[in-house]
Amino acid sequence: MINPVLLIAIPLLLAFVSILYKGYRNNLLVFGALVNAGLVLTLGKGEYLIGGFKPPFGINLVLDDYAFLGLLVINGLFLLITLMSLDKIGENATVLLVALAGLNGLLLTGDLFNLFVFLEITAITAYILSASSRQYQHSFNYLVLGTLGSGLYLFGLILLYAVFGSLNMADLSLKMATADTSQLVIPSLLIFIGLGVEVKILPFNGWVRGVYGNSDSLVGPLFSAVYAGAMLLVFGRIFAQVIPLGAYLKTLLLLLGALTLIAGELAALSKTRIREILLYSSIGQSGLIVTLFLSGLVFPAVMQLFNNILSKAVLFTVAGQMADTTGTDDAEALQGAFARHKLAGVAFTIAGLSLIGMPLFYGFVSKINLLFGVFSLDNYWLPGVILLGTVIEGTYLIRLLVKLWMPGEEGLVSHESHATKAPLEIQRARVMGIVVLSAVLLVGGLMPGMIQNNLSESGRLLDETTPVYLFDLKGGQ
Amino acid sequence: MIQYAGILLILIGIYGLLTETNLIKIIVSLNVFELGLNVFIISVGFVREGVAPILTSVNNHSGLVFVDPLPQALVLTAIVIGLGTTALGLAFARRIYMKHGTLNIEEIGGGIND
Amino acid sequence: MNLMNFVYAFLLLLAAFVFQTTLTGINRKVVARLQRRRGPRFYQQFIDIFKALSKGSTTHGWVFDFGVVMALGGIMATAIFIPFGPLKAVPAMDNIFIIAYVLAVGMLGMAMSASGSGNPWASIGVSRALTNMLAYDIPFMMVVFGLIFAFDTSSLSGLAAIQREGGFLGWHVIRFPLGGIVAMISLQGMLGKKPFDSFIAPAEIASGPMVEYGGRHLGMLFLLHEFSTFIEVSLIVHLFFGGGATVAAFLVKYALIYTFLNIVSNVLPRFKIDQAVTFFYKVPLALAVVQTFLIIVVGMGVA
Amino acid sequence: MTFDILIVLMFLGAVTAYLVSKADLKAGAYATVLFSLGALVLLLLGRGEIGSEFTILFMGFEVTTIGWYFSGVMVLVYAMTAFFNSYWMDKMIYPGSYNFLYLFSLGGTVGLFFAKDLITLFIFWEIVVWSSTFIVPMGKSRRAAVVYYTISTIGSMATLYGIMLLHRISGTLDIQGAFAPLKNDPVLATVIFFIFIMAGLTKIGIFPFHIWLPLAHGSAPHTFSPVLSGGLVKMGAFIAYMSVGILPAYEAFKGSLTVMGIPIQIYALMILGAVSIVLGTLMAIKQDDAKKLIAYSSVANGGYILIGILLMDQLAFAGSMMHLFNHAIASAAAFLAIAVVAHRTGTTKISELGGMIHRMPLTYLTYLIAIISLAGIPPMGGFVSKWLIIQGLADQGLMFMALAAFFGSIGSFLYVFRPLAAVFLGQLAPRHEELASAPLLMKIPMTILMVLILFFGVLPGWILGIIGQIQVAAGIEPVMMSGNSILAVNGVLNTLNVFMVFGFGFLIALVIFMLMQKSRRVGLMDTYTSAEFIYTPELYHYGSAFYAPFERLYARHPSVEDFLMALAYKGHEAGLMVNALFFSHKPGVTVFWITVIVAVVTLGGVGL
Repeated sequence: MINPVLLIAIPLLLAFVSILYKGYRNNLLVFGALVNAGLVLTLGKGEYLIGGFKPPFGINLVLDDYAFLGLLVINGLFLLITLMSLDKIGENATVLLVALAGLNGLLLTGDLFNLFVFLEITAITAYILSASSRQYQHSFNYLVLGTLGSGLYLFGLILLYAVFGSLNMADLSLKMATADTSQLVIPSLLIFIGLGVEVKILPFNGWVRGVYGNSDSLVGPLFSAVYAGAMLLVFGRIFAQVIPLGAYLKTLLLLLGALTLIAGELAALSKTRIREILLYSSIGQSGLIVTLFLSGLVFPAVMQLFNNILSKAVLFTVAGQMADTTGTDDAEALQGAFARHKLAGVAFTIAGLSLIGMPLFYGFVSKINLLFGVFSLDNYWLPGVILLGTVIEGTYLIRLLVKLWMPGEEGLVSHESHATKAPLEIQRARVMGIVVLSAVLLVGGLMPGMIQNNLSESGRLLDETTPVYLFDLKGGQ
Repeated sequence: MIQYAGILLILIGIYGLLTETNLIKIIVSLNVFELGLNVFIISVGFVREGVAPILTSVNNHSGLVFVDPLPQALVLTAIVIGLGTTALGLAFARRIYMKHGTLNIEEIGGGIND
Repeated sequence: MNLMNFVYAFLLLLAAFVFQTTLTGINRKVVARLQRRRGPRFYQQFIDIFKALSKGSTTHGWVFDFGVVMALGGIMATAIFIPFGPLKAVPAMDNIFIIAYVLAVGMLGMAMSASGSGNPWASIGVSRALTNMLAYDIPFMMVVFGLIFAFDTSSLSGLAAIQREGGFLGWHVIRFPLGGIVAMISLQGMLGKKPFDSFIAPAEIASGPMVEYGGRHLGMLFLLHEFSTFIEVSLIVHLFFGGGATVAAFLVKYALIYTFLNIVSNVLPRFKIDQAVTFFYKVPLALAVVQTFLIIVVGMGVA
Repeated sequence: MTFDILIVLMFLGAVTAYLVSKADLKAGAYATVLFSLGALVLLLLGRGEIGSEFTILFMGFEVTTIGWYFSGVMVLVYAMTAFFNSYWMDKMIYPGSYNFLYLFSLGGTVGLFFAKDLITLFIFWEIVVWSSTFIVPMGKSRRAAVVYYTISTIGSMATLYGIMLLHRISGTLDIQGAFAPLKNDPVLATVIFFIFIMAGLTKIGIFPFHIWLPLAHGSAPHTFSPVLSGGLVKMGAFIAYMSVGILPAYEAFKGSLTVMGIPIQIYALMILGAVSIVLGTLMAIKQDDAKKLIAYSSVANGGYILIGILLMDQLAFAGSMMHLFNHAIASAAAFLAIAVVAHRTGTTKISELGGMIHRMPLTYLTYLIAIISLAGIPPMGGFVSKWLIIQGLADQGLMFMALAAFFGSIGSFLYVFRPLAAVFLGQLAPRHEELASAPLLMKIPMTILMVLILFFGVLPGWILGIIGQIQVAAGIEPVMMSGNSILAVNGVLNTLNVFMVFGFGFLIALVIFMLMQKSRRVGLMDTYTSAEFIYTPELYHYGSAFYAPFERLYARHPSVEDFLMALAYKGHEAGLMVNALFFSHKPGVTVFWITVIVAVVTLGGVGL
């Protein structure tokens, strides 16, 4: 059995090596990503001690289905995105290796403080990567907010420690289960805000617009898919599995999540720059996923999370590429851009439709499942909010897709001659990458059983009561 | 009592973050915030009359009250991380100054064309 | 439907034509007397029609001809459905909705032919005629709707028979006076009499739809006019004045009503087309809705 | 076996058509003809298999009579329209994708009607929505596609909510079983009824969701407007039928307040239907674009269909079911005729055309017969169905519905006549002198549709027989036929007799016409002109503002479209507000919000 700590150690080691052998940085990065992706497949589930102390005293890595699934997708996406955008990496290879280590650590750790450390490592790499846009004020903003957020997280964590005397997640969750929830309000809130900065919950996410809005075809998909995915999974780990929320705080946080969903989608509706539309859509999706996690619907949340990050990887790659090569990502200026880039356009379209939750694509499977989940809680306002979000999201995404596919003025038949003259180019590697990703979304939608059974296994382990709409059965259960 | 000092520092730090427009001062505020946090963490582990949790030839009997060593360990880590972020923040501040010629955040602008 | 039906239908058509054309002639005289003139001979209308039919004419293309044939054909088909007093050429086909819609075939044919002439005056006339129809038909149909609901039949002869059961007082015009008023006003509109004749008035837009016609086309339109008058007035006689137990009773009622309307027409000025619409939607429609409401909800007047 | 082949074949056909289009565009268009005709043949062959069940992937299907009927209507419209596709291949920006999406949406519609469970229904529903959403913007407007998509999605998301709620209540997704618990719970039934029918209302284009029809139908590619108007709109009727017939609404609302014997819930929707009729008619009258005009007429006809379905009785329901078919083929025929005009002249603006009859008589005839049916004039199919609906209304005494129905009926004479007069009749502009008539492949479907419209107007027995079966399956009394007579409560309609009498009248008129002196043929400009000299045919043509005096009466009407657009703009503004409130490059803004949240939660927590 391979110790999953290698997933953290190998990229970290390679990061140091890459400083020494600058000429081989990119090779080392690809190697590290490949090794990690390969290693994930061979991992055995279980708990692994670090340093020989047994929990709750020592630090342990927990590799359950949840973590395994997260590792699989995050490492896979990391590899794919690196391969797609090798030309964009430049000096960031070392940073990316550290980031990979940090991300894996986030998903694996079973200790709250250890999580803080990985959070900071990952965040620092994110600050550095965000600076590749040369818009330092946004990186600075991100840095201040990120640091403040993790400070608040640390604050909440230490309050928990002061009350319960433990930092081990499993141990804490046992102790907190019987605790008076009013004791938990402040620490939970602080932890929520701390993670909220990273997972883009509404009033804490002021940095997102500057950072995502200026991202290129490497940083964009990396942030919106890999980082966002890992952070949301961490959020789910903490709030769905460790910290029990009292009714008061739960209601407030649910409202905040729902607010994030609607506000994010509305903001996206009002934008015309593609990356801005997408970043607000990411915010909205985060709100949705957070809401699901807070409701205790781990399995649907994870499904929706994967749908979101797989789609966003495609969308941000194309959007970043547009901005990189044409200098603008305004939808108006780029109308008809897909007329000359059909394959990329098809991948973009599939990702967009999957994000909306259209049938035949994976997003539909996750949408149906999450609705089943929410209804099973006898919650009748939340699905309304979610569906409203879907309507708004569909509107701006379809508007965007139509704009990018069909050039032409109102009142005139759409014709290629109206298409943008901007020198848009999409490298073959990127096209192949996004085609692979969209194919995954398509297969997941056509044969949901295949992916779903793997998912549901972990979903069941996490939460026996979450209903699962099994597409294998005729017409579901 | 010491935890109140910590909380006060945290609040001062947040006040600084809210009001300061100078990048350097923002970083200083952030540091004050972290400092307060660290002080608070230490205070959590503090036990009145407690001794350092090290078994020595003097302190080796079961009647002893130790202070909690864990928060101290945590603070060490936090300080290191804080140092890293401060350094990075200063580096950003320098780059911003080179690009915009000012450290005042009001004068920099959003950089997003809307 | 067998051959006898068609022969019967043809005879009834002929009777309707002779009767209505005579009546038109008589009315020309009545109107003349109103205006202190002597007026033409009572058979002048026959002379006009046959003269027009026998004269040469011009045509503007096949749709110009086809429309006229379709119009006259449609109107004659409608006239066949109308019970001639107690006589019916085709059994069980005097359904009011069928008649209302078959009537439209003729209208459409005429409109098509007129527009096919290429003369914009004709198109303007058609546009006014159709607008006029939208105005008068809805109050009328509303009243009819109430009657059908009240007596569970949409057959003209059926509705007429029900009225005759109560003698003179059983007439719908007595039992449903509001409906009767609406129907009379609408009939004025249907017939294109003043004050609702702005679509066809010679002084307004060169006769409107008729502007291009001459010779046999015009003659056929004269015929069409006689038949459509027959249909429209018969409708009212059957719906509100007890129809006719005998042919004679029917014809007398018919003649009186037609003459009355003609006299009314000749003392009134003319509405502009939008004024006509506003009028119909303000007064008759409101009355019709009240009447129908009384019938359906209150049951007033329904024995 | 036939039906699973049918559904799969359509999706395979979509891919095939795309691949063939890559090799040769025309061939790809012909592939759409072949596949949609194949679907028609399969449907007709498979009539004996009604009642069978099958599964494809994870989706369950059941063949019902009503499903068979609806998909028959749909496939017929698709197949007829497909003949036109080849002529637009070189004008379309993505002809291959058009062919693909054309058959793809056909597959979606066919599958929809055979769905056995609600999720399958929803899957196919959404497939149709997104595949047609991408065809619409290939035409004249991108905005139309977005409005179409948004309105459709508002409906389908509401319905999805209803589906989920049903599943929560009944524990099953099977269409028959899911509605079962509602019979005894009027409150719940009311909620589900209004939520579930939303997709239907938006798709039919019932007020206030009608705004997408003129936009999308009016600006979609000319070859897709017939499908949108004749076909896809009818999907909404299916959902409406489910909400009333399968729920079953009348049983569930037994204890409710009633208006003329109709439960108030259903009556409320009927009012919407009536408003749609009036509004569609008024708007159609003032349109200058022929396609928009027919689109608004679809709004009005959708109102009839909805009212009839909601009545769920012997007559109006049968009329509504038949009207669905009649309107589908008549509206498709009208759109196709306009498409021919657009193909030859490049415009659909009524005021820019005129005298087309002299260049394309068959197209004119198609349009004429289509509009006669649309206006409900005998001897066409539309007459039979409208007659049934009005008989049903009279039977129930629904006077306000009847008022709307009469207004719509007579108003339809006005609006259908307008393109007839101004596009096909009147003066022929000199620039159109040299136009050719419709190409052969266009003539085929137009002729077929003409024959069908006339045939089912004269002999509606076959179709009413099927409708009778549908009614029996829905548990209501079937429409009665005796020979060629339709027996309604208040009267009898013998369509064959009507046709024969009409023929007799026509014959007499023809004889009179023939017997008289021959006429001299003169040109169109040789007319009465008040002794003016005229030289410019275009100027001597009455085409624009046709009903100006009438239009003036409601020129300043309140517009629900403006209201909805204002609402959308409010959403836009809210988005900008979010952007301005929370997003900045200054950390202080976010820190402020963090302090606010901490303060609110803490103080709120203290208060507890």
